[in-house]
Amino acid sequence: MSAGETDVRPEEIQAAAIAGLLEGARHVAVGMVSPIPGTGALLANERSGGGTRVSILGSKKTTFWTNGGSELFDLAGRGRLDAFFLSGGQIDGGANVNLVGVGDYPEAKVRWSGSFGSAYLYFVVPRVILFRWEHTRRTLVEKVDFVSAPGTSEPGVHRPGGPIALITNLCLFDFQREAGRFRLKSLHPGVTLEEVRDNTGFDFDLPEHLAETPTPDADTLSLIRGPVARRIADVYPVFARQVFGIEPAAA
Amino acid sequence: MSAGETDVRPEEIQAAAIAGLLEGARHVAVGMVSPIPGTGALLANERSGGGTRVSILGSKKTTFWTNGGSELFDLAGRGRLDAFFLSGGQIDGGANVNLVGVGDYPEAKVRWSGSFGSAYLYFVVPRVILFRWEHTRRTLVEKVDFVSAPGTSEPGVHRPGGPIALITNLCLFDFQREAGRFRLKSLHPGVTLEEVRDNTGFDFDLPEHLAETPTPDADTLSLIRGPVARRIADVYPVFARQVFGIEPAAA
Amino acid sequence: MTVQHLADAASLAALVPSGARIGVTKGEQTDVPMAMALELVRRGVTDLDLVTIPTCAFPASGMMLDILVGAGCVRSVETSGVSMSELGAAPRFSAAVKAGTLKVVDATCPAVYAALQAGAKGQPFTALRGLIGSDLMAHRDDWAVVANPFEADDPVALLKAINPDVTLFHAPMADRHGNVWIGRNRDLLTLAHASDMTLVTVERIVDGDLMEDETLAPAVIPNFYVTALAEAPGACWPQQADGTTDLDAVRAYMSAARTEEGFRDWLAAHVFARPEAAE
Amino acid sequence: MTVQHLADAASLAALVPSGARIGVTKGEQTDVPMAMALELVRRGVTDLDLVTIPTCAFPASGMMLDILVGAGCVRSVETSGVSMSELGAAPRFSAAVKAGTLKVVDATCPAVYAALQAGAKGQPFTALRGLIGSDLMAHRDDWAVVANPFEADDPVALLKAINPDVTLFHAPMADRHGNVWIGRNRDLLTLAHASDMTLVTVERIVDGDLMEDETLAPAVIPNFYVTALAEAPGACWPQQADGTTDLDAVRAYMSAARTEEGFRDWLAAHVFARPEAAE
Repeated sequence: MSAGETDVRPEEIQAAAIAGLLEGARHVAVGMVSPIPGTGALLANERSGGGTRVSILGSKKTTFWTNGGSELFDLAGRGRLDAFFLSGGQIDGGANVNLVGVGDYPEAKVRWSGSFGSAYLYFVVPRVILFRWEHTRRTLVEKVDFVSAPGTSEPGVHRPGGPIALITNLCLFDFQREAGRFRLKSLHPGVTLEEVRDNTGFDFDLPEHLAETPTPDADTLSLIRGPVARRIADVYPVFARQVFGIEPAAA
Repeated sequence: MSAGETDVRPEEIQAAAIAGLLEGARHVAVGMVSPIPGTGALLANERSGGGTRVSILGSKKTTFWTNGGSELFDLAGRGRLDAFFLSGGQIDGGANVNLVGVGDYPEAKVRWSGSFGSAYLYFVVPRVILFRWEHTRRTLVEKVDFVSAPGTSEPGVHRPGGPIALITNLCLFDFQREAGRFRLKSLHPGVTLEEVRDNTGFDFDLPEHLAETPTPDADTLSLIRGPVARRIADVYPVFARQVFGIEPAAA
Repeated sequence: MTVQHLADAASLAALVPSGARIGVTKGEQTDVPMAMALELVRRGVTDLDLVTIPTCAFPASGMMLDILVGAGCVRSVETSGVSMSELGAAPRFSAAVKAGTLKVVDATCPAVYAALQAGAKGQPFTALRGLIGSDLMAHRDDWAVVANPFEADDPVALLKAINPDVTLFHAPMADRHGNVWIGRNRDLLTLAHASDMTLVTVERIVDGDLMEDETLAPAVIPNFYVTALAEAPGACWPQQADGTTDLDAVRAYMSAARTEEGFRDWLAAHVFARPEAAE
Repeated sequence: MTVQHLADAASLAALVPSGARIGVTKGEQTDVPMAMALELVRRGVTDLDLVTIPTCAFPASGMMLDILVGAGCVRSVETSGVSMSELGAAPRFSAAVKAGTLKVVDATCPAVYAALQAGAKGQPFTALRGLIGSDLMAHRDDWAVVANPFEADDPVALLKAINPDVTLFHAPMADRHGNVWIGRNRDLLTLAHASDMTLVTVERIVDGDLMEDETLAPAVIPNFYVTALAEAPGACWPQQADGTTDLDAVRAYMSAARTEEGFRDWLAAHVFARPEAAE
């Protein structure tokens, strides 16, 4: 490990892992208030020389809709969106996602904002990347209280899409669609398997060889800290200031 | 009958009859290449002081779509189109309309252009006015060879719309929706019941009192020959020259 | 069919009856009908059924919805998301859900769009992929799963069309004929097609006929679909005509609305005490 | 996903394979892709399935369809109307139907639009009022009647979605990024969304980025949906850039095409003999 890599931030490791999951994607959309997925997607865009198109929702500069808010979903329905990110107040071991609340629906002990596009995009986007930075038994649960979007579907249900991975502040899981279960893929630097087990509310499989999530190499880091950081600062100024110490370009 | 009315043209009598059928309509659409319905609709517009809005399809000046070609059908589906005109290569005694051709479909002895919007608008537009100037046994048949749009529907089929009348170069029929039959309403000046019977391929009912289609009064004629003729000349210059002897205003 | 040109947001809001089903967009663009919403609060309108197209999860739209809910104007909200975006949760909305005083009809964005588009066409329902197996589907009696008649073993969700009684929005400009220019904000056009009444505040009224300008006409809602409008600059507050949102105003609201008392004080200061509220 | 900028209509047409399902609009606006169509004739493409959105019943569009049919390029036409409008019937189309050499899939305009809109959304089918009891319905295996699940005793027609392999059209302008401005011709946008490939000739290429002009952007098909385009002024002939159509050219065609021999002569003179046809 070179000297420059020792001060790599967790956000950079996570973004690089995300970019790895996006290889070869032609079009990636990033939901609002998702700075790390946005960083990963823009890194994929830079690495691909622009071949991977990135749409950051809510940002005029990086979206191109001219047919109203349904256009994102329409192009996804047409197979024109290869990857999307989804988070959840709760995510369970079957990759079911809950964005609605805690408690016996419709009663709610805690009410979250709502399901947004999850119950559709999860079915039609080939690579849905789940992310939830808070890796605890509160967020990664055995069974969600409300299924905003199911992780898997009955045979016969049209489902070209679905989850491929879950990334947290501790580790990266693969999702095995046939089995309907997560498999640990890599631990972020310094994280132990024990720690992951202790903080995960669901059971998961182990890989033959448990790897460490790679620390980005120098080339990748210079992309992240250079062009990617400058672009992310236009969309997420607070995040860019905190992580990269840079300000958005004057409008 | 005043002296001025003796030289009233058949097109003027027919247009005035059509305007009578449009009373109280908020929005009337006229298909392409329909100068007499267009004249009748614009007369209704003038008489209503603009209350009856007229859209002449294919004419930029009198249509207002900004959502593509489906907008006419969409607003009709929403109940926002009160009246429409429909013709047919064949029209039968049940008000079924054939716009496709003569012969055993899909084989065709004669092929017409096609059904256009008939199979939808006939169901959802409250006042559909059928017109067919050539009143012969070739055009007004007992049973059409192909039903582009049916005159009536089975109970249970959503059908707020349908035919209300049929106007030809000989007469005006009412359509009785419950009975599914035409009833002669009035004969155009100089036409006999015998003549209508001889030239009609279907059986129809007679009214208690058989009237003559009214010749427009002087006020109506001056509207037709004044503002209506000038407006129709912009859309149908050949027709306006023939009937009203006027040219379109310089563009 | 003639567009009524009214004096102000209050005159527009006066056309909205209690019990109406109201359509509003997500507020990503500068279109939040805050002035009309506050007039509904002043009038004490009740039992509104809000339909958000498809969310109210931007600071200004979330705030508007939160105020209407907090003031007791709302019976139900059909939505795919309610929040103040990065500023946090909508306080009175969350409180009402917890208290069980507000019915939430949970949806997902593309289902709202598809159902609204069916409504704009006057069709009874439409089909949408996805949804099957979600708890959203389990709780919606206006969604159903049927067999695709053109494909073996292919269940598909059908969604009943959405047709609001009234649509409320703010737009950049209109002409004196009542044509409204909406730019790339196409959802407003779909909403106007789908709704029985469309009430619009605009930043400014321009001379001429927007429909006769070939570059502007493609982004116009023709006057045919507009019930009434009023020139009311700033009626989208806390959104601002330059496209930004006064986030300090939203934060101040959120801070006040953390409690019922704070919310009442906010209403007293910002809605009932405003001089232009005097009738 | 990058738009290919090609040299001319011939290079675009070279991307269209025999057997493709081709979408074209009705030609009410200045969008008829005649130059590309004539290149398909030159190449001797066969077995095309044409879908007209929803008709080809204007002089230039009817003529284009008639030429493709007469030249033997077409296997089937799905349409709600084919004619030269007030100039009369489409001669080679009518002859082919009578001879039984062309399959016509008869439709009705709103059904084509609704099915195309479902296609543009990637949905399997959609619902439409009307149609029931027509002979159109009787002859379509991609239309079906089902029970409305939300209403008792309410049969509703379902229509399988339309997704052309290729859309061809002419447009007023594009930029160097491949964004295409279409004005009020919204059907072109729906077609591009619904189709796998979109090939466009444009009257002119302009500098700058159409998506960054707030008045033009609402009427733009973003480059994301455009496969390839070429600057080819007049490629909509006999339509003309000023919005009119050279009706004398259409009449001359119709007169020639009354007979098979006359049509062959017309092709020889206007398609195969044109210098730019030399490859």
